[in-house]
Amino acid sequence: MWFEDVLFFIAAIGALAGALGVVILQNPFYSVLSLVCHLLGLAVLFLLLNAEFIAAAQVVVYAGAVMVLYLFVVAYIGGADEPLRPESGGIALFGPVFAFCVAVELCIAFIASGLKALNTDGPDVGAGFGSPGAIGELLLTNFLIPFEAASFLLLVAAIGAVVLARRRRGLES
Amino acid sequence: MTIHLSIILFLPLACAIVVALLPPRLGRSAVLAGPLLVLAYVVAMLIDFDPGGGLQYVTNDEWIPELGIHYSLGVDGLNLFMIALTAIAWVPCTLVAAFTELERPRLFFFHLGLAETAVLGAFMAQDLALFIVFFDLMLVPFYFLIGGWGTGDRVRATTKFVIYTLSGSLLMMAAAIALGVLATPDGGSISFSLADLRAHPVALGSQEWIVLLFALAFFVKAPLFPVHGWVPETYRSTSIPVLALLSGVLSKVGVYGFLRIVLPIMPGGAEHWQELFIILAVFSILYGSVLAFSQDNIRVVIAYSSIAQLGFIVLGIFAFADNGAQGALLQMLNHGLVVVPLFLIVGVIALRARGSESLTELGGMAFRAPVLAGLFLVVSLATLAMPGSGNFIGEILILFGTFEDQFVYGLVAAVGVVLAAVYMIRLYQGTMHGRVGAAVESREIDRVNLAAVVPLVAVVIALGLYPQFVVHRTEKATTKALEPATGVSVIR
Amino acid sequence: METTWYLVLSAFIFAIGVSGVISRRNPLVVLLCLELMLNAGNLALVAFSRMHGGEAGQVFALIVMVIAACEVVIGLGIIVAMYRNRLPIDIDEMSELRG
Amino acid sequence: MSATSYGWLVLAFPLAGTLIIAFGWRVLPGRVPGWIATSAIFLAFLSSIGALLDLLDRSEEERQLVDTAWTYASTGNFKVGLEILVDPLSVFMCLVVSGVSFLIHLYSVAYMGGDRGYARYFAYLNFFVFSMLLLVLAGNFVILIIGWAFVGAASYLLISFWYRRQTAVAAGIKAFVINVIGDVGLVIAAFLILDNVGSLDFLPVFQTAHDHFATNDSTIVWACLMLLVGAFAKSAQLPLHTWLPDAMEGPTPVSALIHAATMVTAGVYLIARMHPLFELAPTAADIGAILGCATLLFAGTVALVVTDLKRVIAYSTISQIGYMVMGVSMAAYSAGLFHLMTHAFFKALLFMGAGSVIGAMAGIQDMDRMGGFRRAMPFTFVTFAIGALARAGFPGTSGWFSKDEILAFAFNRGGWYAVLGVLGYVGAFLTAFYSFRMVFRVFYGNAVPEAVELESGHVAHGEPMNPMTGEPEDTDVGFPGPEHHVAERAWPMKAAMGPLALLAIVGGYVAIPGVDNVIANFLEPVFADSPLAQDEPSTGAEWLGLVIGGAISIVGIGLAWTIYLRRPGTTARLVERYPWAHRFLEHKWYFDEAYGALFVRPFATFGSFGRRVIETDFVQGTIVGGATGVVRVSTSFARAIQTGYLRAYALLLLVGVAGLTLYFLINSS
Repeated sequence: MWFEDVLFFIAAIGALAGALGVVILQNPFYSVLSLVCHLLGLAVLFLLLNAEFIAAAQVVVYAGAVMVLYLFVVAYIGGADEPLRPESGGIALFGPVFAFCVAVELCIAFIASGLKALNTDGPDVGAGFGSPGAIGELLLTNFLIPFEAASFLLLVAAIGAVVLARRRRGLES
Repeated sequence: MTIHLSIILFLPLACAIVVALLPPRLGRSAVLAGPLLVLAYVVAMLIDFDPGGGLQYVTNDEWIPELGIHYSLGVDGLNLFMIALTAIAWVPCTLVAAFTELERPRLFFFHLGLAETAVLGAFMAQDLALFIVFFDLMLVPFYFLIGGWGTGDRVRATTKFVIYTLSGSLLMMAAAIALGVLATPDGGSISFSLADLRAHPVALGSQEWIVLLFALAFFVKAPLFPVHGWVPETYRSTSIPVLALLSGVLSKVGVYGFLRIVLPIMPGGAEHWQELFIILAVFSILYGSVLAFSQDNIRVVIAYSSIAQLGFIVLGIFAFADNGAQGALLQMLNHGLVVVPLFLIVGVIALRARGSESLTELGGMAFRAPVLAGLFLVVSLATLAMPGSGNFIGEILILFGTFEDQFVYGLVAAVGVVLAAVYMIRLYQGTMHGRVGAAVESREIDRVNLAAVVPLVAVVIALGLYPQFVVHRTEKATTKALEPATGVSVIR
Repeated sequence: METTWYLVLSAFIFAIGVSGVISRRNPLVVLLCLELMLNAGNLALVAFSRMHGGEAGQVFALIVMVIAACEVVIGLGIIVAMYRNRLPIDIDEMSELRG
Repeated sequence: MSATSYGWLVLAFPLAGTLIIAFGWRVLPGRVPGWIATSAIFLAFLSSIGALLDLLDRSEEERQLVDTAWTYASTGNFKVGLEILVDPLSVFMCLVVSGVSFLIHLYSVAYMGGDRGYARYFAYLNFFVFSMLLLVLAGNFVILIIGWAFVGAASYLLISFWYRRQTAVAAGIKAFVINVIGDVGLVIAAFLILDNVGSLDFLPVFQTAHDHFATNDSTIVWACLMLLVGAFAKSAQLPLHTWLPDAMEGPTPVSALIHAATMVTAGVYLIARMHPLFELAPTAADIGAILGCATLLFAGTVALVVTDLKRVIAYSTISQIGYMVMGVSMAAYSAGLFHLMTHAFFKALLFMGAGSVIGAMAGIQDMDRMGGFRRAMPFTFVTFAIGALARAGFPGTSGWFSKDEILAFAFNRGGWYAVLGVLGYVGAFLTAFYSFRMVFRVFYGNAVPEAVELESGHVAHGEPMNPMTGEPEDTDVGFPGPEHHVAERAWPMKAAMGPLALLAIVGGYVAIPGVDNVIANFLEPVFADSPLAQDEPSTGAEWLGLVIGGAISIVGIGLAWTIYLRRPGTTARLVERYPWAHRFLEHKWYFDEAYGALFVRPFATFGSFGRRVIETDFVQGTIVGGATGVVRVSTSFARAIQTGYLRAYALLLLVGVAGLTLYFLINSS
């Protein structure tokens, strides 16, 4: 299965590079594009994990719709470059350090701990695993209430966004 | 006739919710309905009550079975008259408030109704956890009533009030949980029911610190020296009807807790701290009295006088003598019954003196307001425990109980009786007699306040004529509550 | 591939997202970094789902995506509102919650 | 009807009068309240006579009747009923109280006629009589204390009746507080008795006291001393006497009724009532006798220099009650009560006369401003002189018989009691002297303008002003204004003074040694259990005492005549010669000043110390400060964390996550 291994490493490097790009690039426009790259990498990883539906949703909803929204906003407000004023030290320095600590800790937990189950590929799964049909059945049976709640959440978010971003009379005079 | 305590308990709240939902004008005239209904029901209970019986009208349902918490209510001689006091006191205070111009009146009366339910609940509860729930619930409406409708520096006053009472009751809650856990027999299930707690006393060492925490909460509520720091400011900036309830009824919940919880359940712990509490009580009597006659603001005078009076009550309880506890119980009722009209009269006086409550600016009101002066006189004399009032029987029983084993403390407390005469007569003369004060526009008491004060004064006089009505109904329960504690002191 | 690989990758992406949230001041980029952290979580979920051979983890991931979308919408809405009100687009400027 | 029914009626009539006037003050016109009150007391007097007749019908052993209306309070060993005891002693007191009260009510109807607080006055006055009767009829300690405190309250109300006067208000609070001290004394005594005897009812206590106490047992001595505190507070004996002179701030009839004739003698009644206890505690009784004797001398000396007409009579009252207290403490019960009765007659009469003079002087009470009223007010002069003679113990008057009976008892007891008797005669000399000092200064000498005006048929009017401070009065409250009366004009006043003058003379004839002894015989059943009381002086000794007493009285009157009429100006020379003595007496032996320094000042200091130091530093500073300090420090820490920077919050979160993870890592390995 060397093909899958190679694909994993390529996709993983792509995702990592995309993520780093998001954080490091100064121009928000490039950050967004970098994120798209990262998302595509992730989609490949999802496919490798037999999650076809999630991979598709990732590409269509995330990399497609959501990122377009980002781009619109960046274009609207003009992606002004940071920094507007010099960094105040402390936090900006400690942030990455602590983040690295967390990553190391997690790695130690995953690799060096006795969690033996992690060292497997998992059981063989049938063809239907992760297909839209299987996910859909789960959503309408076991996870009906979270599903409905999620739909309401989306509705509320949509209305909220409209309310937040609409023009207010009097405020802009 | 069957009396359902749950109905009495939740009637005020239900009525308050209904009133809050009615349109303002309609709601305003309906606010009295709740307290009046409760009063009528409580009077029926008073008539129906069997003086010889134990706990009556018991309601006992499981509430949170995993934690052994019951929804358990009951009435015996200990709380019968406390419930009556609550029911009686709420009517005139609501009446006076209903005819006062208030902002957000519906919210005010909702809080007032909630407060009545909470106080009644604390008095009726036969489960420690339920008691604590209601004890803390009382704080909520009073927090809003003081902070929302007070005068002057009410934010500071409310903050102090809340910090004091909350820290007291949180400590008490911790102590109560510890008590419940420690009292659980091996292999048995936990229960906060007072009867169960009484059946399984905890070890003496634990009792000692648990009693101390309980006492702290109760002393703050009472209030007693030295945890009375919240009193002067809160009394100064609370509106009159709320203040009357705060001082008349709320202060009794704490001392009631001693008789209901501390003495029967933790007699050993109570006995351990007896000396200290008696000293605190006696010092409170002297200190409150002396400060009461060196104050200028009439509310603060009454505030310190309350400290002295509550000192008497605590003294009676911790004398560990039947007479003392009996007197303390009687005095709890009496003090409530005189303080409520006292504060209502203070409100009337302030109204007639352009809001001034300073003794130096008051005086000479009796001439144009003889009825007010007469009512004030009766109430003042009752407050200073004039023989012939119910307060006198309460105080003489307290003193007799104290003399039995603690003669010297009793003598010191007797000095407090004399000092009470000094500050009450000073208060009466300072407002009613002497030269007409600078701020006084002397007018007679108005009809609303008259209707509020006269029935209370009538009850005070009736108690003076026939205190046996109370004594007879409470005797059995007090003896029973005191039994464990006196037993301990006999053994020692 | 063993599940461990996916998890380690997920941890790194998460850490990168965290460092971005902490060190960047442009709210747009902060939102992007939040997306990174959510995606790291998603990756772990899906990996575990594969490891256990059940699809429940995938459903969780789907719900997380929904939540991410909601968050993005609201966040962008706020940013647009800030822009409209001529407020500086800098999260350090919004410190009214200081105690 | 039995005697107890009459007893309840005695209480019911004044109470009904009080209630009718108190609730009907708005509708009762003119003098109607006065007449209602007077008739209520008259009915009470008739009921007392009914009780007397009923008692006389019974055999001597059955003359102690108890009746309970209802259980007042009963718990444990504390069992108290609303209970009256009708026996010769209480009926005797009822007769004196209601009789004298009736006459003083009658006097007041006219005297207070012009006062704006007319109805209030009579409501208070009726309430007082009710309380006093409750006190004397009480059947147990608690009811006694209730009556005891009620008379104190009524006295307070009447002292500060003219409540716009600062001096009246101050006098009121003083009287009330000292009375409460007395109440507390009684409460403590009641406890000591309940604790040892197990009952609070009089009869069981008296009958079984000797089973529970040995003679001079310390408990019973303390109980009796506490009773004495009560008695002395009420009867204005040393050292609790300071309120009585100040109580003269009340209207004059009040002084006559409460502060001379009835209430202040309650202490004497108390000691007589409690005689079985006092005989078990001779030490306490002796202390009572000595203090009584000291009081009579002290008050007699002060009365020599006071110039305020009413206060002279007040000090004389203190002095006379000293005689009574001394008497009943020495077991001369019937003699003491006899003097109580005659004193009520002549002292009420003197106050009425003084009221008449003060009315004629338009409110001025200073004797220095008076003089020559003899011709202007002949009726007042005659009655006042009779009262003064009786008080001085002039042979043939009632005071002569009663006072000397007490002193004869003292000599009969012998030992150091004889010293008390001698001092009693010294006091009698002082009494005779200052009595006629008053008569000569007020009624003799050159007529002052007011007297001249009155002779021409016109009553003097002046601006009402406070006789103590000279401030103008606030007439809103009352004070007999232009309408005021003097005794010569209003028939009710004359009708009250006439009978009293008669009684002041003939009142003594009920107990002429060797001839009759009505009072002692009637009271016999009450004191039958007392061995000391049976040891009466012989008739011959009593007559010897009467002769000595009469002589001393005549000498005293003669001295007064010499000093004030034959050689006016003697007193001024004496004052010049011994200024320190005069100053000492004028300041009333500095009692007020001493109490101010000993009690009032320390409490006031402690009060302001408490307010300034304890409240602010300890309660607010240490306790509140400590509690809020903890809260403040912790909140300021919490506030420091709340920077408002989103990234700082995120960093904190991250630190937490890293820490937690580390914790689990370490724990799991």
